Amino acid sequence: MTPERRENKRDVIIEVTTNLMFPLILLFGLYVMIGTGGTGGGFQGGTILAAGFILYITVFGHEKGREKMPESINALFKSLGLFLYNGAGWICILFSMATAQWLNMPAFWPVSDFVGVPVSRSFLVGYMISVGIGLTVMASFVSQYFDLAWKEEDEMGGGGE
Amino acid sequence: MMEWIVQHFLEKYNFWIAMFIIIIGLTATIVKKNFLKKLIGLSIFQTAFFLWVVSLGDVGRDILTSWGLKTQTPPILWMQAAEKGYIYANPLPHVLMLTGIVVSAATTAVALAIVIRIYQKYGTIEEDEIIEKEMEFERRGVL
Amino acid sequence: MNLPAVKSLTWMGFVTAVLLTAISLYAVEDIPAFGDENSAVNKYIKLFSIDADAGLAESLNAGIVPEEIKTGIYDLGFIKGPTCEGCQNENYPTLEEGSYEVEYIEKGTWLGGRIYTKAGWDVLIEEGEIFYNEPQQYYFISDDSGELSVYRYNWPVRVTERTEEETFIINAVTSGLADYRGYDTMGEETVILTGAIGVILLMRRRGRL
Amino acid sequence: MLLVEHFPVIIVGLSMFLAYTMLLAGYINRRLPFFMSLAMNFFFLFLSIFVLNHVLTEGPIRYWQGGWRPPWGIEYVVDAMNAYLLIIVISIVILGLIYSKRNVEFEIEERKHVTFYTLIQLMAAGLYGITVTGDLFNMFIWLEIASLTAYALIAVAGGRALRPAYNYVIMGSIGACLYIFGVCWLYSATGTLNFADMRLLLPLVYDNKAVQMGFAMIVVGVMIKAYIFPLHLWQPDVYTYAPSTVSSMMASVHVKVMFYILLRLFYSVFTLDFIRHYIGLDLVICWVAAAAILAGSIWAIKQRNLRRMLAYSSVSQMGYILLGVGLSPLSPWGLVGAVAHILNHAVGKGCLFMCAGAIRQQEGLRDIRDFEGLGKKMPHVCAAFTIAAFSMIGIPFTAGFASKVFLIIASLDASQYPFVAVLLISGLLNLVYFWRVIDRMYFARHRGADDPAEAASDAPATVQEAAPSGPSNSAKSGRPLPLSMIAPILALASLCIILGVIWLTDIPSPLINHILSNLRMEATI
Repeated sequence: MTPERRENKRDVIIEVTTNLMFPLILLFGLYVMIGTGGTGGGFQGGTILAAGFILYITVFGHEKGREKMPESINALFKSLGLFLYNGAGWICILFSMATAQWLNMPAFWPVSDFVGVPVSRSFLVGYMISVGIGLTVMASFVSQYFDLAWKEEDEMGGGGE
Repeated sequence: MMEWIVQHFLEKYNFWIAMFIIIIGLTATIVKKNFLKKLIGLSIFQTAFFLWVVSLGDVGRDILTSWGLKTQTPPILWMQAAEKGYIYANPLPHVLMLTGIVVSAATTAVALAIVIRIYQKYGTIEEDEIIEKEMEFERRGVL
Repeated sequence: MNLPAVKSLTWMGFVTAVLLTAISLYAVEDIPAFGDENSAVNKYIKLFSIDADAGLAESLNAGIVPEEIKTGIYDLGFIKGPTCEGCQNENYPTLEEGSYEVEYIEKGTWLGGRIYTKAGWDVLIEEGEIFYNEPQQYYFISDDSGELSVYRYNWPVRVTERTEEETFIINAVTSGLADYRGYDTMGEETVILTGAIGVILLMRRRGRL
Repeated sequence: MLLVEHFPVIIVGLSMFLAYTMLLAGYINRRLPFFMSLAMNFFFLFLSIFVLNHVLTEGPIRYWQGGWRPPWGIEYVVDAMNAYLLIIVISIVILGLIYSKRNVEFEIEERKHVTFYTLIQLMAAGLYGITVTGDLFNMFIWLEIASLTAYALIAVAGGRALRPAYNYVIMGSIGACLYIFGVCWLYSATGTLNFADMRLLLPLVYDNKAVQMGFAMIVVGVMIKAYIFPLHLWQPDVYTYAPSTVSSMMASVHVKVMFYILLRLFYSVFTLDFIRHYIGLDLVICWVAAAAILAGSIWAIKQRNLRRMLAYSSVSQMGYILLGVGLSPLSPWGLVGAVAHILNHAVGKGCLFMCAGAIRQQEGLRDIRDFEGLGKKMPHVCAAFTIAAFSMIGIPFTAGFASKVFLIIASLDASQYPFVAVLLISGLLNLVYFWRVIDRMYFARHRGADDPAEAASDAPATVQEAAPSGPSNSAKSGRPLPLSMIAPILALASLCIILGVIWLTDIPSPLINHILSNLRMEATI
């Protein structure tokens, strides 16, 4: 809505700080995502990861943001997270020959009879499902940010129905 | 009278705070004619509601009881909790409302997308002006 | 919505506010108090209470749930097997002898991160789910003066006690989210995906989709 | 465990799995998602028939998600009512998908097809999920999936659809929030979220005021979603401007499933004892329904846009179902009427909305006044429209007749004679507004002289008047309709007649008796 558009000025402080922070934020996001032993969880971790990407996109613009998170990779992550979660449910049914219910996790690991339940269940909940949730949340939020941040001068011309 | 006030208001102040915010949010959702403000009102409504449900799981009413000090702790299980006299908060409201927050975030995203489309189409997000423009478009036969 | 409706929105908002306030004033009486650890949400719900004969307490101390309490529980419908014609209700455990244990708990005991503000007997059900056969807390019979009240434990008691043994996660919120109510969480992730796809459908101008 | 007990979760889980896959498959080929969705929905129909058979012969399916005993975990309960509704939903989704193929190619730009079909599949997944679940909070999740997809699918039409879509977002979100608000009030009183468990615990707290308010909030929330009369404000605009496929699917199954929430909560959670506990509550429901029936019909008469007329007709028809529910504490025939009308209205209204979309696609017509001579240009569609309209009116030996007869029997059985009059008057009003369309289609030649008079009364006094007319001539393909669009329309129209005969015979009575016993009506017909 502003009448004259300001030039995109590059700010060294912001860019350098973002470059420094970006990997750290992602690392922290991964730590929270997998750290179900503490207060972590998939959703929290995924949100932190998405926040890191959104910071990067805000500072460096869409084009460079797309380089970091291409659309195809984003769509893959979105589905992959849910494949991990949903697939765990199917595998539970398949491995137990339809005697266990959907997502009845001890049935997941065929060897759980020998090594005990902890392997399958903590692996599933702590890693497979949490990582699945985290990937989906991250990819969805980043994708929403990409799509909702629109430029007026681009869209007003060709955007009519 | 005093007892009535204590029983209905002071013991349940979490409910009243949440209800106050809920009323603000719901009223804003209905009254405001700006689409974005409506959405903000809806978010306030949902968040206040989550606040109340999470506060339902609180278990720390009596700090001092006859058998000693009792303090609330988050439901992350640790060995010494029972020895030290901590009790766990109820995890189920947190579980439910974590889900609810996600749902409200997704709703907000879709609603924002629709608001942006409306802005691209009509150049405004005030409901009155949009209705006027619709009528004008109709007279001109544009739409 | 049409124009007169828009004009009357202010009144609708006012009416909504008044209505919600009235509802709150009406129903606040039965809302659990803030931080009530014995409320239905946080611990247990009271099913019924019966007069305490001397025999009842003795039989409970001997580890047997007396017939009066059993019939009271069954009358409410908490019974395994056919409760109505053509429907099996497998959700609730039986109270046949040998399928439960009774344990006396003194006032002020901490167990599983919960505090017992009343003395009474815990009825532990032996029979578990398909993959778990640990005894679980199910009913609580409180030892009030003059009468016995029967309670049914709710979610948090069982989960805070059992989550470490059953799911190997010490964070009860995560175990509840990803395990006990894992199906909800999958739906929730699908909601996020739905939101993202909806935004793509409405907003995206370039790219493959 | 028997294999068939896995079928409900396979239907819901696999349809979500399918939706994620469709998104990726769209990168390979844009036409692929449609065919994947269609094939898998046929597979689900196949499974759901087994589910119904199992339910009728062996009793309800109780499925513990993750192997957790229900008060601790989530349970799926499938009894006769669910299985019946599941088959209806899946069949209509399949017919809608077949219809949508060419219709969507016409209405929506090609690059959006992948996400469009993914969202349709997700909406179907949400509807299946609501249908089979046995947990109050789980139901909220599916409710939100079904609603969110609907918001996006409506808004994708662009233009005039945007503002109604936004109103729907706001109203629908308030409705969903009220639902979950009510659920949490019930939860605060009982501490459980499972249907069966809550049914057992609620009699202990019938006089709890939180339970009463929870009931009221859930009812109001679901009433917004199912557009019962005073809360239907978002609906006519949405149905008028949404893509044809979406509005036909929403009018036929989306709203039925939303209403099913109310039905399930009435009978399986609160039970009729709760309704009887508050004297007069059932009659309040009946009078709300009667108001909905009459108001919807009268508004429908005022409309000139075909789809808006059908939308108001839907408001009135939802009143029929609510009337059946309201009469059921007094007479089991009320529930029979409601259950029958869920199917009959899904079939009939789906057919009518598909016809409206087809007319708009081939001839570009939306206004009823421009329909002259349509019977010759589009004979199949107009014939199907006439049959479905007869079903809505309740001409004997069509589907709508049966449900009306059941409702009239219920009113007589319950000695509530005013509702007999309401039903008869409503039939008359239905006749008025549907005959107007049929008259234009087939016999319009001698009506040409009326046009100046009607045109003179056109001058829009308010927006309410002006909005319906819309653009009378929009984009049209002009080509004859493809078979893939006519076939579902004719299938639904023939179903209207077949069902009309079947309902009057003894064939559905085992199913109805199972539904009555599963919903604890303690009566048979």
